[in-house]
Amino acid sequence: MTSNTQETQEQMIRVRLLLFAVLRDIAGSGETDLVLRIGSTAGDVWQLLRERYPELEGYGAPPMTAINMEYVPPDTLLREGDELAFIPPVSGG
Amino acid sequence: MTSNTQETQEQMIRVRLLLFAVLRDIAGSGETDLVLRIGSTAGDVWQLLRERYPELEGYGAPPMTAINMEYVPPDTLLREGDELAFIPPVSGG
Amino acid sequence: MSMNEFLTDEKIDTAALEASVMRPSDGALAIFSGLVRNHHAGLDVESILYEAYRPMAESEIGKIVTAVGERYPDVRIAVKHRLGLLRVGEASIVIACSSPHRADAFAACREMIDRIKETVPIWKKERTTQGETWIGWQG
Amino acid sequence: MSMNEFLTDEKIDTAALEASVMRPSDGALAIFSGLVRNHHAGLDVESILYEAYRPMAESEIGKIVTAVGERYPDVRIAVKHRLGLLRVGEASIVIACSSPHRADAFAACREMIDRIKETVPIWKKERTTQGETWIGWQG
Repeated sequence: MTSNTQETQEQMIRVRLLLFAVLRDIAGSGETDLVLRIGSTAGDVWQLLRERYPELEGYGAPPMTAINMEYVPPDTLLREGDELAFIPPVSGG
Repeated sequence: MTSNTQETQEQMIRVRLLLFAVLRDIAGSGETDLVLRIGSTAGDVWQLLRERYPELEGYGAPPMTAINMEYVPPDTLLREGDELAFIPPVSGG
Repeated sequence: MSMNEFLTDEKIDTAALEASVMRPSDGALAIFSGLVRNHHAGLDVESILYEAYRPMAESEIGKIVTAVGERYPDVRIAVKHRLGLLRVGEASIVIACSSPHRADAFAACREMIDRIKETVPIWKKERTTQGETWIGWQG
Repeated sequence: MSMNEFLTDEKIDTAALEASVMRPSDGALAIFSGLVRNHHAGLDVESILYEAYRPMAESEIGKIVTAVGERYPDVRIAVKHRLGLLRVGEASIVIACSSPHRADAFAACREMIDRIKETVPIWKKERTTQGETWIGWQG
């Protein structure tokens, strides 16, 4: 969730993380700006969340994942400026 | 459609015939009181109608038939006081 | 059977039908409206006159409500069929089915309209640019 | 995609949805309303809070409208999903499908709600007599 200040800016990307519903309640915040190593995937961010929030420990696999409002597989590479969202099981309708 | 005045009342039954939609338009009237021989069936009345109204000649079999507001087979015997209706193909809904 | 439970000569009040079926335990409400179309069999339709064998139509619709209600015991069903002269776009029938779950509400609503079209003694006479015709009669 | 095409914070105006889909060529109008139920999983529900990832929910509903519309090209489809706090009996979603024929209107309406429940990022938090719970999360 934090940048590694030892690395240069060129090796890093900025990503906006959105959390909704139960995930936002667990994280305490719905929007977070992340600085990540180039090569990070959506799944990597999910692992960071799991490490930080014990309530998520039971969830090895991420819930549905969206980048820039499109569903993607969790191993999708993140790019500079992406909007990443983890989508808990939906219950609309 | 008319009573046979040669026979006694005991051998006759009175039936009310109802015609709807296209059948009423063909017959010119929606309600007719019939006096029929005991033993007459709904199908017999249909044959009387066919003989009277050439527009019905193509229809050997009667349309759906109701006696006292219940669908019945055309060979159902009529009884004194019955309400008989021929039901052209329905088109409600 | 009331004589005016299912038939009406007035514009159908869909909101009243909905209100008559909705219970706090319902999670789904399916509504079907049959509308007068502006075309049929290649002709332009101007209006439709609906006529019924009224007491029998009430009775037949009541039987269908009972039969469909027995197949879907969680569904509450209301239906109104309008009679008289209807213009294009007006509703000839409205069926409201409420249920705790949507599958039953949809299924019951669909069965209602399918059965009503099969057996209820109601007829329509179409007025088109080519004249008037009773629908369904092949004479 | 408009930001408020499919989502609303207000009571859903079913009549407006109906009017937006009905054409003179339509003979059938199928409406589905999802309602807040007073019970779920054995608990008494007092209210439901609906929340969405709004721009994505607009986009996902739009995709579903397009996909279902392609499967049923004669059907015109409108949908509104309400967000915020809803009481028992209020509609969380209304879907209107009009068509020349009823089979397509029913099928499209059913597919719309089924797909919306699968993929659109909207969540509900139930307030029951036992407290509040986000639905669908097994944590």
